[in-house]
Amino acid sequence: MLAVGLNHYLILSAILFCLGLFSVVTKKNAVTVLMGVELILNAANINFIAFAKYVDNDLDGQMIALFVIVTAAAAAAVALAIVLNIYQRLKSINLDEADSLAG
Amino acid sequence: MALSDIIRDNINSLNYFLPELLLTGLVLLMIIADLLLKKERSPWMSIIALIGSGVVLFAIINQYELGSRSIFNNMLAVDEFSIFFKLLFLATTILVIFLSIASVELSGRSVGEYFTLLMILTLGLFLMASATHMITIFIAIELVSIISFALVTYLKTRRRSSEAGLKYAIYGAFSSGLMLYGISILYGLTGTLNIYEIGEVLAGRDTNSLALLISVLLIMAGFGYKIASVPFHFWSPDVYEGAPTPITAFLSIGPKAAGFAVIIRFFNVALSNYDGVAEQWLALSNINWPQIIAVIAAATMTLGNLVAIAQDNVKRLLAYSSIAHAGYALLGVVVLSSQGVYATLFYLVVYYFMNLGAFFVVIIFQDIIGSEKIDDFKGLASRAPIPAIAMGVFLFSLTGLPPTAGFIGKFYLFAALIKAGPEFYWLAIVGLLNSVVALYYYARILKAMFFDKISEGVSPEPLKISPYYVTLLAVLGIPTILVGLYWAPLANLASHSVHFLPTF
Amino acid sequence: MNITLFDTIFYLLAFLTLGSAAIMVFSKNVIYSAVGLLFTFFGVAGIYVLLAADFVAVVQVLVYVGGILILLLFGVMLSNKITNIEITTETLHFLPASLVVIGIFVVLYRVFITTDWNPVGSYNFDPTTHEIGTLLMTDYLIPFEIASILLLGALIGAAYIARKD
Amino acid sequence: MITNAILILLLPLFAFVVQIFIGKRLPRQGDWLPTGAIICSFLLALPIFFDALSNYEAGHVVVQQSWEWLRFGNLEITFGIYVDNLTSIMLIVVTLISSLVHIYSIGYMQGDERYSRYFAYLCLFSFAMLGLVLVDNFFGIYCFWELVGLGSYLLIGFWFEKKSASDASKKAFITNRVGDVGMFAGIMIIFSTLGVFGFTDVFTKIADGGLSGTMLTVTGILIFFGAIGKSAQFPLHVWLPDAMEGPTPVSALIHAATMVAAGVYMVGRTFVIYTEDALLFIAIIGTITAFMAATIAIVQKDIKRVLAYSTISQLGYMMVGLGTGGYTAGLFHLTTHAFFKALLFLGSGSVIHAVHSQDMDDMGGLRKKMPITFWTFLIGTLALSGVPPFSGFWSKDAILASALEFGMNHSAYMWIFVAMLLSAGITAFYMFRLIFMTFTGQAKDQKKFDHAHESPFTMTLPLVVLAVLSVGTIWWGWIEHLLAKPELATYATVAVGAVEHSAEHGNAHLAHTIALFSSIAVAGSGILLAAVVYHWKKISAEAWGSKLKPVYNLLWNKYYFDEMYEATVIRATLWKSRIFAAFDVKIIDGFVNGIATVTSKFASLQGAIDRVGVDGMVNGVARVVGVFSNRLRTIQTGKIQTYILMALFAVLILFVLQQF
Repeated sequence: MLAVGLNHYLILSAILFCLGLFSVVTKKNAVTVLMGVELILNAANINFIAFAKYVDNDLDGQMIALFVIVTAAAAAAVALAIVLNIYQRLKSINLDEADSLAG
Repeated sequence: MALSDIIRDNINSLNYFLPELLLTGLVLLMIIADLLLKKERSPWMSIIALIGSGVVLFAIINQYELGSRSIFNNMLAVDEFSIFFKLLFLATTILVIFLSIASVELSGRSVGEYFTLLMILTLGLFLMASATHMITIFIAIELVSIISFALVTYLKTRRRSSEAGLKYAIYGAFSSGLMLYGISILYGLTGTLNIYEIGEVLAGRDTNSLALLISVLLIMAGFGYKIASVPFHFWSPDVYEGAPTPITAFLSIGPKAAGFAVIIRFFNVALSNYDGVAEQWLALSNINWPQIIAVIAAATMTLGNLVAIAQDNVKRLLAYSSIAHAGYALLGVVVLSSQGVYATLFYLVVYYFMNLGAFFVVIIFQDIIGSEKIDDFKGLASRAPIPAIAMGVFLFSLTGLPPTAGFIGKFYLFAALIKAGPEFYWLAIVGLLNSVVALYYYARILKAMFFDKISEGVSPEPLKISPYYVTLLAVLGIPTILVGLYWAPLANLASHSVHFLPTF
Repeated sequence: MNITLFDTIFYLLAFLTLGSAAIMVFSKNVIYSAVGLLFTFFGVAGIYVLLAADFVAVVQVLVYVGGILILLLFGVMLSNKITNIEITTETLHFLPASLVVIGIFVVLYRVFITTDWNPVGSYNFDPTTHEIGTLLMTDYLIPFEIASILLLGALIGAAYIARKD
Repeated sequence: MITNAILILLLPLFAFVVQIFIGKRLPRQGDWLPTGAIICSFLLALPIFFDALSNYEAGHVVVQQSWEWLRFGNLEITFGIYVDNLTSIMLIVVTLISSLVHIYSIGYMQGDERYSRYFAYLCLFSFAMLGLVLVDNFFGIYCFWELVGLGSYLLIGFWFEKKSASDASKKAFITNRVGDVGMFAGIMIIFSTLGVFGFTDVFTKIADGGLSGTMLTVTGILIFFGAIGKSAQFPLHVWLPDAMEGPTPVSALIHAATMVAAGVYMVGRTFVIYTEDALLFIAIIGTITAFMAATIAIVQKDIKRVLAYSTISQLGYMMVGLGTGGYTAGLFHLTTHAFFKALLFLGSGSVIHAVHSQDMDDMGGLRKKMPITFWTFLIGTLALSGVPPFSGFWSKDAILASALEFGMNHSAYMWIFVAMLLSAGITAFYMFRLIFMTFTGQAKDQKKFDHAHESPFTMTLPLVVLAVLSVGTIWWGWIEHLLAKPELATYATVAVGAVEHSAEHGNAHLAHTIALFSSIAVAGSGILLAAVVYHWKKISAEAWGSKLKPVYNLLWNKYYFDEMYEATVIRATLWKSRIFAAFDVKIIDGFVNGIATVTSKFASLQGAIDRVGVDGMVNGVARVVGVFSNRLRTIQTGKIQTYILMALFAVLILFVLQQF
């Protein structure tokens, strides 16, 4: 059980995934929420790379991980620009204060 | 495959990739033009975008003659299915450009970035429609999402727009994370990311259904977010309300239709086997995904319709109605027959006309009377008869009453559903009941416009509607009725477009 | 069963990753969270190395640590008055979130444990950089190009939104 | 003949298109154009009718032609025209009454600010109605069915400045839609099981056993739902009385002669698909409708509302006729009723035009002021009351006979006949109550009375024409030879075994005789009672009204149907929608708040973790309390994270659901 195999990586990724989800759902601060998203993406990447090694035995998984990192960077850039914009409107980046659109 | 073969394939593929290449060139051209012109409200950007779209249109139509092919080492497919969607997307973009030119909301903003981003978004939609590899699917969805975040926030000094952008960005990032996790599990199960190979592997091996189920559910979170289906719809009313109205109109059609393209391609290729004789796909035995989609479809239309009733902002009401329509369009996906896919494609085109039309009327009234509230729409029929009558046509069509296009669209969907057998009768009943509920809130808008007295303090003078608006209304309104009366050409196009790779 | 050096490194990295991720998640101070995230990224990079993904590990460090994390920190700084010591974040619906997330974890755990993944399991530790470079220019040419458009668009969008006008 | 049929359909459409766009700029605001078009349609319909009449056989088909319209998967939809004897009768009824209403409207609507628009709508409606009658398949009938609904929506709400009118139009539209959904479902079942739309094709396939048993019964009942809505049958009758808010000629056209008859026509057209059970269902619905509406009509004060309830009641009669197997009787009543009810409505319009009120308490003694209106109205009343030899007597008698015969064969359903007979008496009573209150006696409102005058020529001419027809359609023979009850078996292409003809002719003759005398008797006593109460005033209506207060209230409030719908359907829908709107707000909040107390222990545990954790050192214990109170307080709608949480929860639920 202690010898490291595929399942260890998967469970590591599952825990990371859940921590990310938890952060996304509970943190009020928009930046922390974005951090949580990065955790989720990292968890998925661990899966990809682990499967690339153990199941696929090819580089497909590593390739998608690379693209995930790139898109994560792009998404983070735009999302942070939006967060700063919200800060200028509301003087706060607490997500629960951005609730004028509702119902 | 030898390296040289792969490179040769890439080079050969360029020929099939012309529309996207042209679109990329257009984007670059627009960035340069924006730098050179740099004059606020210069009409040149929109003109360049329109001319460029025209050129791209020809390139797309030209693709019909090249025939179907998988290009760039099975990354993308050029087939009738993707061409159909590309045409739909380009038509959406062109119309949204026209709407944006007219929009008062957007005036005073620099238009360079706006149109550039719009064209990049269109490119992303093109890629979504033709992607056949999980990497291209993922990256195309991300492209569409990220650009949409920026466009939703475009009125950055307005609180509503900023807030909508924030919610959209957070929700989008979250759902693409879920989808990616789902893809990773699917990759683990099959050892490949190519959807054709995924299909082969899953068909050939008895995989753990539990793992497959969770992976499909997580992937559906990403796709469902794009089409705004319950329970991944929560962002859409807020975003639709806050975004600039032309962008709302775009979002309610472009990414939604693209989401349907991805859903149909993914589920039919990767998770089903095709039975050529019955013109029907068979879902994999170890996952009953049609059942999941059926539940989602039922919930989507019911929730969309019921919540729409309580709205008093027309834009928000249309947002909920757009949720409901995604539910209807899903009916065609559930049945797994080519008739079902065909009904969905048909419905999306119909939806294009009626929904864009309805949003356009909202833009017109918003610009003139400065409000989107139903109460402020009172008596508009006597002040502005042409937009009001056009709105009547669009709303009738959205309700699904003959002789409008919306009725025919719904008819195809229900026919496909009932033909699929008693398994989905319950879904048909849910759909029918929904169409009664829908009538109620659409009629509320009509009643306000046609039957209610003008509120006190509002001058009953006729509103000036420019000929430009009237032309656009005619462009959207006439097909809405025409398709309702004679839909054979459109039906032919749709049935022709059911063919996607691998061809059958 | 013997615990090899390899396994020990895994456990250390896993502990680093999860521990710092937990700090990131449960800390109320945003700066602490960012620091936690920094170590998480390093831990994950280490895991990549263990999984024979050296190039991805380098990219992870470069892009995540050098790019995204700095961006996030900028976000924190720009959205708070620096003089304000309490850069904190509060939490929302803690309990339902816990229940749902635990539910999801249970599901994932069960799935991962019970699934037969058909491992082929040959280990190769060849450097992957060369091969990835080739793949990017051949098989993955088109995603590579789309990514460039994506970055261009994100750049335009982010610059537009962030600039004052 | 085919050219005739097509022209009949296209002329009104053409007139509508021209009228809606440039009608206002035409001389006389273009009223002559739709009127001329519909009169031409009538003239074109005449040859078709005479062809049917001269051909002297039931089941004769005058015109049948269809064209491929579009392909639907691998089967084609044809769209065609089908004219048999039934259609030819309907064509005459629709075009004739529509022409008369057009002519009448020239006088009635004179000076209205949307005069030209009115004619456009009227023409659109006529087009839709003619299409409904002419079309040869279920798909087409549904399309025109909805178009008819649209036309009536526009016409009922024509004076939309009146809130009651716009409300009424909405009510009519939505109520109809409820029925239509059933019809749509029925058509869908037919299409999905049989794969065809054409009437003949469908009948053939059903006769060959393509659809049978319970499924066929269900299909029939579903299709009948459409008729329940459109023909204002119980329990969807509530829209029709409110629809009287429309201009009176519209009431005559839509709510007497054509649109409401569409349901009856449709049942007649698709008669062979109804199984015995489905027919019984139709008969029961018809009986309830007929009796209930007749009783409500007794207490109404608004002249048009009396007529509206009487229409509902008579539609119920027609359904009973069809449902009890009296196919010919039901459709005969449709024809005669169309004429005399249109006459009554137009006559009431003439009265309203004269006194500018719809309330019968404002009328009285109008006989001398408006002689033409009075005499024609009286003829219509006699016809409706079933007094021989007027047309209504013959058709109503035939329905009663059919109900009685049905009752004799199935003694459990004798009550249908009894209820119908009672309703016939009530009908005579309330119609003569109307006559006495309006035309005879003393004027109740002298000012209005002095102002009253006979209507212009364009309005009285249609009255006279219709009065002649109300007397003239008395001959029962012509319809009997035109319309014979169709048998499903005749459509069969393969032998399905001998069809049992269960008709017991022994009863038929007896039933006719009994029905004949009893209907005369009840009509006579109804009239007599009305005269005693309202003419000679031997019995005080008020006294009896207050003596029977509960009954009176029940009737006055129309059996509380509107209130019931308000309380159940409409409110429930609104309520449900509110719940869903609040879903974002409330559910998660409630979820959290509800278990908040239970979980305070967990909370302190979390607090402990925080304290020993990294940030526990940074933030004080006091802060933890604040965090929790804040958290519980601030979870509200519009929060993106609540959305995300719910989405995750839904994924979990979907997963668990799929497991089982």
